[in-house]
Amino acid sequence: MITDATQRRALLQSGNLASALDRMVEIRVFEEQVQRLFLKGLIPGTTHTCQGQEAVCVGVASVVRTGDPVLCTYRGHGWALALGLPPVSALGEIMGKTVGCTGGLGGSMHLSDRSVGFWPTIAIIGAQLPIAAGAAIASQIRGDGAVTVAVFGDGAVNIGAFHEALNFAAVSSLPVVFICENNLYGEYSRIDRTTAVSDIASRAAAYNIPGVIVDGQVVDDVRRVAQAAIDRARAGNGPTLIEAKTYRFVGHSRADPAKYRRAGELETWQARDPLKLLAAAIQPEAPDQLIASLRDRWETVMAGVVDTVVAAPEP
Amino acid sequence: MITDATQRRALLQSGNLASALDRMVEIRVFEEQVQRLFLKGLIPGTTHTCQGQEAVCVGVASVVRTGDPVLCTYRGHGWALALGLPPVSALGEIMGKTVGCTGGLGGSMHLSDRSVGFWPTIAIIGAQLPIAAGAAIASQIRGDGAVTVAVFGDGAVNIGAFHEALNFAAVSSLPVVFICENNLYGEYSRIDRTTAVSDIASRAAAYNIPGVIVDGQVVDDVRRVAQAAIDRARAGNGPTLIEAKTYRFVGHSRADPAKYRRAGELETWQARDPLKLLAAAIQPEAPDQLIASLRDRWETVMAGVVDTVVAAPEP
Amino acid sequence: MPELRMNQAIREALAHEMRADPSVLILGEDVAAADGVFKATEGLLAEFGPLRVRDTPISETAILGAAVGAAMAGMRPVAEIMFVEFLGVALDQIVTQAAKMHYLSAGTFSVPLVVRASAGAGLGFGAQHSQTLETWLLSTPGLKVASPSGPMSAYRLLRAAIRDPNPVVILEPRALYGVRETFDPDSVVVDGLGIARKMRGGDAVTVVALGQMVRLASSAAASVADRWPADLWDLETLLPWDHASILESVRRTGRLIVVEENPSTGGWGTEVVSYLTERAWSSLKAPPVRICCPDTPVPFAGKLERRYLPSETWVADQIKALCTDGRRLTPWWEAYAQ
Amino acid sequence: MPELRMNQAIREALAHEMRADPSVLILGEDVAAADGVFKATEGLLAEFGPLRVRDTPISETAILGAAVGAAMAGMRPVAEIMFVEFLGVALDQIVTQAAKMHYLSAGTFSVPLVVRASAGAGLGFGAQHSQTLETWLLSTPGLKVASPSGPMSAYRLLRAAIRDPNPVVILEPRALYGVRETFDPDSVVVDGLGIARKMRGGDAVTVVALGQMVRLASSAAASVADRWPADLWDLETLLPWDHASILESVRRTGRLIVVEENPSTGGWGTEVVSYLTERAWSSLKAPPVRICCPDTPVPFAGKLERRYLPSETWVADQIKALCTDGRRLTPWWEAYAQ
Ligand SMILES: Cc1ncc(C[n+]2csc(CCOP(=O)(O)OP(=O)(O)O)c2C)c(N)n1
Ligand SMILES: Cc1ncc(C[n+]2csc(CCOP(=O)(O)OP(=O)(O)O)c2C)c(N)n1
Ligand SMILES: [Mg+2]
Ligand SMILES: [Mg+2]
Repeated sequence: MITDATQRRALLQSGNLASALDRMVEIRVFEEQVQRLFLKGLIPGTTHTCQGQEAVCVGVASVVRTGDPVLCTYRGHGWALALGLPPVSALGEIMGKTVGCTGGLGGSMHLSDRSVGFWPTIAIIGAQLPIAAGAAIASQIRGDGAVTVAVFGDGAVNIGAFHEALNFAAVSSLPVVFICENNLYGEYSRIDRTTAVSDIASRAAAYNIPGVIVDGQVVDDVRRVAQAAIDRARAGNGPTLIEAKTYRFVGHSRADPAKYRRAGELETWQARDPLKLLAAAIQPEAPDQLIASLRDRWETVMAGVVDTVVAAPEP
Repeated sequence: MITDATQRRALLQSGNLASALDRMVEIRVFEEQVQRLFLKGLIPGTTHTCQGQEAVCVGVASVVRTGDPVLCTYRGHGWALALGLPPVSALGEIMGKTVGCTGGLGGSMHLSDRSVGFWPTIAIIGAQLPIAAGAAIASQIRGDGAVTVAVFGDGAVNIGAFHEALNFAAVSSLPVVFICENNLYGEYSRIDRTTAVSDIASRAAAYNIPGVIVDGQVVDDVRRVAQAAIDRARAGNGPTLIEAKTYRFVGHSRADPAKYRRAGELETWQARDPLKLLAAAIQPEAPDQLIASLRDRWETVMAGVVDTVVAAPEP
Repeated sequence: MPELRMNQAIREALAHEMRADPSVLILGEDVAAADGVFKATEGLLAEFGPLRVRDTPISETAILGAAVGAAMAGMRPVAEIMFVEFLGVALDQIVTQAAKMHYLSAGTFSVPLVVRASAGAGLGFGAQHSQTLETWLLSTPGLKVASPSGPMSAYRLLRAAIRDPNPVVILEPRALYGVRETFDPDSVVVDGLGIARKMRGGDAVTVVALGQMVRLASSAAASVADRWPADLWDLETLLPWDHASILESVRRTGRLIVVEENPSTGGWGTEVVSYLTERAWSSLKAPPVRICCPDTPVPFAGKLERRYLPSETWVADQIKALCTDGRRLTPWWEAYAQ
Repeated sequence: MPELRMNQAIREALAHEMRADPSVLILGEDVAAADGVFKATEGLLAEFGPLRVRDTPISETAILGAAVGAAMAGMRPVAEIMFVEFLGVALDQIVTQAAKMHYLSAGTFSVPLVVRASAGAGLGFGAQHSQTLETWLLSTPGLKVASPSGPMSAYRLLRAAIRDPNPVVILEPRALYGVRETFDPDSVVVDGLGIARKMRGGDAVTVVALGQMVRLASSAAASVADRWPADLWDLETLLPWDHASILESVRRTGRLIVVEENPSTGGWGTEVVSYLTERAWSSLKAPPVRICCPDTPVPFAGKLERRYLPSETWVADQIKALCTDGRRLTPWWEAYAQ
């Protein structure tokens, strides 16, 4: 198994769909482990897992140049793995161990690995958006060709930082791409109760930048849209707002049973499980078997990862 | 001369165009006095005057119900007089005297008079917008039929508070009207250098509320548009964003010579001086004479006001 | 008498004031349909309806600004800010707007709002969700700030805060939401803010604590009470704090220990220490001592986080050291730095 | 040697560092085309171009957030916040982001940004534009905070701040922008932050001041120097302040007066007083005394604003009272309240 972060990243960047599926299954299995460990009391604090949203991080990570800054939120485990972090590094941090990517100082909400451009994930809603604009200013001044990616949830589009960052990036033509993972809920509130528009991408008009909606369950669509936005930014044409429509199959955090879902909503989205859709594209005759075999492998790997992390010293 | 604030307000509410012109001339003369006094060193701190923008405050004040909350900015002298404050009360405050509306505690940037619904003007850009939403929540709960008006500049539309307040008011269907005095500049920066859109009203779409552009130099247009928005809000249909296109004939504050203006811009706008336009509507044959005669009267009144305030004790 | 968790006590206080006064309303993220992230507003939507119990977008500036506006219009809003850190995006509305409006309007407006925010470490929430941050608020004329030490304290403070004509921020130690206490809400005397609570009497040393440090200080004081009985105070209200009671105590004991959950530099205890030193100088027999946290962000890993917080042993040892030979103990990190 | 106003000295420091280091950039409202509202960035756009000298929208969160991001990416941004109050809408970016990123990333990122903000009263700008607000920042591990007392001080601090690997906030007393001083910028020794400056030597009492209080304290100390020579310190850096120098001074003089421009409750002087009292206890001959402002918003009217600020006479009288009979003078507002 490859454990070097840059090499893991390169696997995805090959553009190979099988690698993408492999990483998505890895993330799914990882997050399931995290939830189990949390319920067992082995993870302190809180966790925010991303089952159901895997195509977004995997799709984007496969087109971002290694080292270009990516800024995400507390719901960042999938991003960590997609960007290359080895599972021990991510789980180690989530469990507060010395083997974690910051040795247990940060925890689940603050993963990072500078070597692959994974900036510290931020737990204050929206705060990473202006920071991403600043990273893009650095690139603009240096002319280093880097494009910064800022990731946030649908709930973040009502906070001032979102507005200020998008306007500022737009008037300054900054090389930054804003990617909203619209999973329909901010904590326990559905988007329609908090947000005056249902398509986040429509807010791009307020900043005179392109707003693109993409099916967040289809990794190749995400890839294509992200690539276009990155190219546009790199060419000096400024930011794009991408809205990836997706869904989290689990609660917001910790042990949230997600009772606030609309009836049937979960089932509808599970029918569009990104793992299934991709497996069906790769192996239309037996997608479930493909997933099952990858799952098996990752279950085994993850069991080892858990052992390693549990055995690792506390800081 | 009427000096009671409520009666002064009622004069405008009559809908009589002559009263509107009279008040606009009063404001013009008042602001010119303020600038003279500032240059003479008789006003401490700073001042932000509004010559050229008089039709907006006078138009709006004439349709807001007395007592309904109006929240404005540091550029608030015109609003104070339009809403009914007697000149001594406004100038007294600007000069830091006991005869001022808050006895010299607040100063030019913090005028207020609760009796006519003129809430303390606020000197932090955008802060009055969520506060206005809160006033509207009070009305919504009490069912008192009040409609709150929040006034701000074009520069304020890039601050987080603007975004949060508009979204919040929209999803809560609050009885509030947002009025942007777009005078093309925020301090010394022209709107195109700071704001990704040129029509502020277009941002209303991001909140799924009506956005209306009005000619801020024509008092009757302002009145009509404001009345429609107030009616809509009072009927429970939520907020409106009004953009009044206007221009300040003077610098941003204090002794700013406004060298940053585009060539010819001032002259173009002076040709659309709101006083002239209204005088021409009232007395097409001799608008300048009409203004001159009103001016004469107000010059005399203001000289008296200055004497009173200069003679008044400091706190 | 019911046994209530702190979050339930808060809910009872809210329900009580909402029943008594139709101008009280609640707003915040997930406070209505979801009963609050910390379940401190459970069932209130059902009882008081969506106009008075309002879910909001993730927009702290709008939440606090709306509270300011509603309060100025005569309502008594109670805004929930889930974690006190989130005030960082909206502090303006509390410090520069709410706290100044009464003054700026020459008294014609008042701003009777309450902000409830969870605060403090101990739950493994990491550096951006574990601070107390009292000092963002402390030096603000026109504002009141309080922090409960348990269910009854939370109940009393919140009811007093809602009735107070000034803006009040209540910092609720979130590690205490699940702590239980048996008391009868109806017989709690709501005597207003600004009153320190004597938790234990003694003449050897005055110990002042706040929030979740009160329990720790209590156990520590109890453990050495037979030899060095402490006059132990729960400050409860930090702004304005109870000058008279603590001054009297320090004049009597001649010794002062402040137990704080905040970084050593600039923590709220500096206010208490310097106020009392200036005024009780001639009574002091030993240097006033602050027990607080090291000057680092709050660490995530459990062991580190526990080390970060003051310990009961440290408080007990410091009581002993101060009473026996007037000695300030060196905090572990100062020793470490040497 | 040139005579420079404080805003010119700031401009010189910026120009110097921008010439020396291509990673230095400036951003803020009207800092470029308009040369800065306080003319502290005059001509820099012309010399360094629009990529490195950037006008921004009125978006303090974006300004500070962008500074954080640029700094983490290896630049050295200097953000201008016109009035320190505006930090109230964006404090998160300084305290919860910038100050924590080095720690949260286990040292892999640092955040070498500088925030310049004008601060303080004296110009009739009213309650929302006249505060100093050091205490919003003071209790923040990972952050540095400084405040100059004049042109040379501003020059030195700013150059040191730009070179510092940590986030630094410089609070510039705006009443001093027009004050002149003759000095040679090129021969100023830029010796880093955290160093208090001795303004006058003496053994009778230690006087500590900051920002525009330094001038006032200096005149006061001079006026009584023949009888009660003060050891007068300009703290310059407030976080981390120069423990060693002031501790040595207080151990020597046995008396301490802190002169502050901030409300009495919770002002930055409480940190200085309590730190020193804890550690210099046995050397103290009299109670430490804080001279500060009353607990009200800053009034607008000239007379009231002057009354609000500490006066030279008060400082001089307090030096005398402390040195002769160890007495703390009652501030006028306490007398008034009685
Ligand atoms: C400024 C701020 N306000 C509130 C919170 C609390 N909070 C944490 S996650 C969250 C929901 C965010 O929803 P969304 O942006 O949709 O992201 P998702 O969790 O769905 O990925 C909230 C309100 C926060 N962390 N920061
Ligand atoms: C949060 C904040 N940032 C910056 C300022 C400084 N400031 C005062 S007025 C002003 C310009 C505002 O422009 P605009 O909103 O267009 O209003 P106008 O002055 O043109 O009426 C600025 C930047 C402020 N008061 N508050
Ligand atoms: Mg979401
Ligand atoms: Mg403008």
